[in-house]
Amino acid sequence: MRMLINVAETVVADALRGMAAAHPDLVVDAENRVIVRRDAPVAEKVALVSGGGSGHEPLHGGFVGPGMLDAACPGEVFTSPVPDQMVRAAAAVDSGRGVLFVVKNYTGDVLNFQMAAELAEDEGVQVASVLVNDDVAVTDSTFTAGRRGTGATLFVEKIAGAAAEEGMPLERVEALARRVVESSRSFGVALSACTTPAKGSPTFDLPPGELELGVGIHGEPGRERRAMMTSREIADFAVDAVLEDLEPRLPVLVLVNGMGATPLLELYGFNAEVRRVLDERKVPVARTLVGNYVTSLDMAGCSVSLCQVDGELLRLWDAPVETAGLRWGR
Amino acid sequence: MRMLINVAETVVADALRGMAAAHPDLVVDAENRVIVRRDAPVAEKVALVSGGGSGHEPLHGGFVGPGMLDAACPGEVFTSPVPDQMVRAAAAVDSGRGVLFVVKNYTGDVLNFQMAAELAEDEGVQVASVLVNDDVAVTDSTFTAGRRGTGATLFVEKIAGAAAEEGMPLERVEALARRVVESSRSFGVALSACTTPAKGSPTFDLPPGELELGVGIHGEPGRERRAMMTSREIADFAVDAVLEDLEPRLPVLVLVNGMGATPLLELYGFNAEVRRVLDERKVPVARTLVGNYVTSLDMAGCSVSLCQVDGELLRLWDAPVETAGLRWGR
Amino acid sequence: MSDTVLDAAFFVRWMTAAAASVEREAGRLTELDSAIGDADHGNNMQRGFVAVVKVLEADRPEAPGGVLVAAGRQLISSVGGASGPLYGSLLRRSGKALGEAAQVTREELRAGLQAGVDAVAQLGGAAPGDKTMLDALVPAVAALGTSFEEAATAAEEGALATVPMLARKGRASYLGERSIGHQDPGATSSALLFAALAEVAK
Amino acid sequence: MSDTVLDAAFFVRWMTAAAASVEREAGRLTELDSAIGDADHGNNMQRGFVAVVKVLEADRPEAPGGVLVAAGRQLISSVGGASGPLYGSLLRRSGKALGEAAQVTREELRAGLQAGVDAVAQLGGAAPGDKTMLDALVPAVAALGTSFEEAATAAEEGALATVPMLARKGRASYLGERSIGHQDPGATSSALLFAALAEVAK
Ligand SMILES: Nc1ncnc2c1ncn2[C@@H]1O[C@H](COP(=O)(O)OP(=O)(O)O)[C@@H](O)[C@H]1O
Ligand SMILES: Nc1ncnc2c1ncn2[C@@H]1O[C@H](COP(=O)(O)OP(=O)(O)O)[C@@H](O)[C@H]1O
Ligand SMILES: [Mg+2]
Ligand SMILES: [Mg+2]
Ligand SMILES: [Mg+2]
Ligand SMILES: [Mg+2]
Repeated sequence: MRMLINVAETVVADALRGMAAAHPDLVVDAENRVIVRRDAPVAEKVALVSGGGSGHEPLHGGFVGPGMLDAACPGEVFTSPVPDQMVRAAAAVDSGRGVLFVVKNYTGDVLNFQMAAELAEDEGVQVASVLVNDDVAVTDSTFTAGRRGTGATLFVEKIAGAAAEEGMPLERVEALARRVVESSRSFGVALSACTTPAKGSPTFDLPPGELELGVGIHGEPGRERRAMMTSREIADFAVDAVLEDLEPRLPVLVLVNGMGATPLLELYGFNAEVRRVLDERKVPVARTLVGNYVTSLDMAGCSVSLCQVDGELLRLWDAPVETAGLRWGR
Repeated sequence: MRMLINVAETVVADALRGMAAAHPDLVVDAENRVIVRRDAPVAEKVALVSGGGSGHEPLHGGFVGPGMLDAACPGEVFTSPVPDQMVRAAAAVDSGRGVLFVVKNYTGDVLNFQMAAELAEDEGVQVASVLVNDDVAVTDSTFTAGRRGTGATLFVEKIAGAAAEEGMPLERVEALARRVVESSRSFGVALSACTTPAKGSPTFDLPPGELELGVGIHGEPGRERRAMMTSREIADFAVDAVLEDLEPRLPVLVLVNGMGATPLLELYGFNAEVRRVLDERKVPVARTLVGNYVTSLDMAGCSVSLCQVDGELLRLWDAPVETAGLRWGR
Repeated sequence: MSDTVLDAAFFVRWMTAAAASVEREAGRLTELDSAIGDADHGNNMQRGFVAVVKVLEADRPEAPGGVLVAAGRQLISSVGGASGPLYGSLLRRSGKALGEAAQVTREELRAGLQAGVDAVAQLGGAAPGDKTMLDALVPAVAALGTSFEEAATAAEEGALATVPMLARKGRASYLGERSIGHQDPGATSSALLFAALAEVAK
Repeated sequence: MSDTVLDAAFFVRWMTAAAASVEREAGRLTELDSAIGDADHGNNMQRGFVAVVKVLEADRPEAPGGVLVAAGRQLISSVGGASGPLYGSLLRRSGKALGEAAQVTREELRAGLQAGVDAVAQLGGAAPGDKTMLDALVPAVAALGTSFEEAATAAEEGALATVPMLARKGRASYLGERSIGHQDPGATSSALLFAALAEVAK
């Protein structure tokens, strides 16, 4: 086990103590597993709460702060948090104008956030929820669990966060978040499996010289295994998979996201290929973000997310954000 | 080879194209391998130039921008850049108030920057150089190559960058940079070797269940191999190694730096242990930064850097910075 | 046996036996989840049932229904993932259906569990054949009309029957065709629950 | 042999033979650098000598000194790392020492190379015994007083002699005691240069 940990059982608790030590502008409740921005509840502001299994850092805890989330609820590694966390978070951040839950589409996240929404409303908090389901590797159908929520979660949390910061009411923040979801698609590739602390060995066996196409962010294998491809070939495959589903008529935000163990040097090289394909397909690029944002522990690989944006979405994307994982503007 | 690349030969050139596509506020000369902030030369400002082998991203290219570097010169992977690059960079950013070269202490970087300094001065640019040598794993002696330059490079570039932005003259910026060097020490640990594109296999053989203590950032083995240690034990070892050399009398900046493939979740957990040791040793912490900043491709592992700061250094640390890899302030 | 009446102590023994079995089999459950999921099902179940045993030791509910409601609530509050709300609702709804009665018959338990299984189906939107815990739960509850032993056997067979299925719900569905040939972890843990039930009923 | 005069064409052949040899042995050089350095020495030398051959083909300098100066400049501008400035200075300073002469003797070459080696020692601060290229260069240049063959042998022996040394300069020094038992990559590439020289002198 090549892990920088004490024991598997305390990985999440240890990380929360470390976050608390690093970020005085966050209130980290390590016992109840809730991360809240220190100035919450922010008066007259709709609050954003998200959460999910740990192992995807900086998502979600690294996106708590002005211009993005008001609170995050980290579960065990790759395991949705429990409803108690979201209820506690909602109560801590609600200013009276309501709370938006940003939920990645996984059965576990959906069910736990759903229970939490019912419980929070019982306690008098107005709750709306938006489901992120951007992964085109998974067929969307009512007979299945539907597309997974992956990289586009960052688009949703950033843009809805900016909308809330501007003082928009819950229905508008929710509608905007939904618009971002509809405008976003992603595709992921793994060059190695990841190792969860609990299992202590790779979640699947991927021999060097092969890669998995269409992976999610929980160490699950992809839709298809192939012989290793070049950066150029992967970009062609991934971008075309996204474009087939999205067919953008507007400029796009591009997220070239690392899964955790792929060097930034390689991610930038991959971005060059992504831009080349987009140029060839005549899709204008409004903004690009390259880095490890929605990770899968120590998995090697990457994902590409696109979000087509009109003037309003772009303005909200560019709006100031001040979190551990994403910062810009003034 | 689990790499997201085309061919080994074009890795750096591809990454530079990808940086150019992602960061319109940088001028990236992929052919001559120089990354310059778009508004350079900034009138009446001392300019900062750094560089070194590639594979340490975001260092140095990701630290080009207001409040930090004016230009960076990326070499081949783990290979110092050539003097031509630094000469070109210096000419591009010099406003007439001189250029400070920030050089990590490696024979290659030292010699190439030294040659560049001579050539640039021939062309009428005033050049000063500061050598970063923070790695306590290496004994400092005039009979050896001396301590390596690692994580503290970030402290130097940030603080000297802020000083330059404030309009300080070259001698003061240089003196401050030197003060940061003297106030900083680091220690690194590898849980796995890294794989360079050119070699295509791990630079050394580290069986799971063992770790290397006292590694640098070029995939070289460390001073000592041991049976795997817990996060707690590693923190004790690393922090004590640093403190033995530094003996801080002032509060410290803490950099808990990932080598590239260690999940942020684990780095935060490690930061909790680092903070615990510092508390036990009664060393007050002024600021903490946790993340992948000075990496070694896909190496798993981490380093701890401390820099003791007085009021002036802390003010310069907190000053606004606006680069791809480090951003804060307003 | 069919007329045996089951009291709260029986239900506590059931939950305790289930916890022990989950503890023993956690590695296998995670291994199964590793093949077609995210390698945490064993840990999830373990964390949940440790908490269940603890809460039942702390405040011993007096009725069978109370035991299941407390156990279900505890699972919801401590497991997370898909299995937390699903198993939690299974037990909570079953317990609610049993009401306040101090003792229940096997037939009453069957009817109670049927309500729980319906809740799982409603909550998760899955049906038998989708390669989920329902493929063990549904036949097990039906067979409970005959005997505890038959229920355990039916659950075990139901779990085995998931191997050739193509997953349509839960994480395994992301694998499409590649989910075929692996046993569903949730169906496997459901079989453990019914094996524990048969064991304590002996 | 001792009185053979060497012209610019000879020096171009030397550089071309060195390039071919570096090309052949690049894998081994990188492998050696992987053990006690950063696994790039083969690539560095390859990149440098490809550029040297290219520049010598483009503008053929007319004097031996000119060939070495051009080669050295090219190494400085295209290699980077420690070896770029060191090998670059070795050739450039040697070439400068040879001056404008259209032909040089072996003894003049020896004296020229001695100036180059002195530059390497001055620039890098190393001395023989520190486990660097100097451990091959210094004995090779001394033996060049006798013959090209002897120089090649001395360089090869000098490279082998680095195995038991503890590195005091360059990256290998970071390993401390662990640098013992490995052959220095730079000393090895220096031996290749002198082997190439003996080959073209045959
Ligand atoms: N929609 C659903 N309906 C019924 N059972 C489901 C559903 N989704 C998942 N499951 C069950 O949950 C099990 C996985 O549980 P677990 O691994 O603990 O949660 P997660 O999938 O969130 O990691 C699956 O093996 C399956 O039996
Ligand atoms: N100070 C020095 N003096 C002489 N030779 C040196 C010195 N430092 C390093 N070298 C030589 O350089 C070689 C390494 O070259 P290379 O791998 O290309 O550069 P780098 O060490 O920068 O990666 C070493 O094997 C050694 O022979
Ligand atoms: Mg899970
Ligand atoms: Mg090198
Ligand atoms: Mg699971
Ligand atoms: Mg080297």
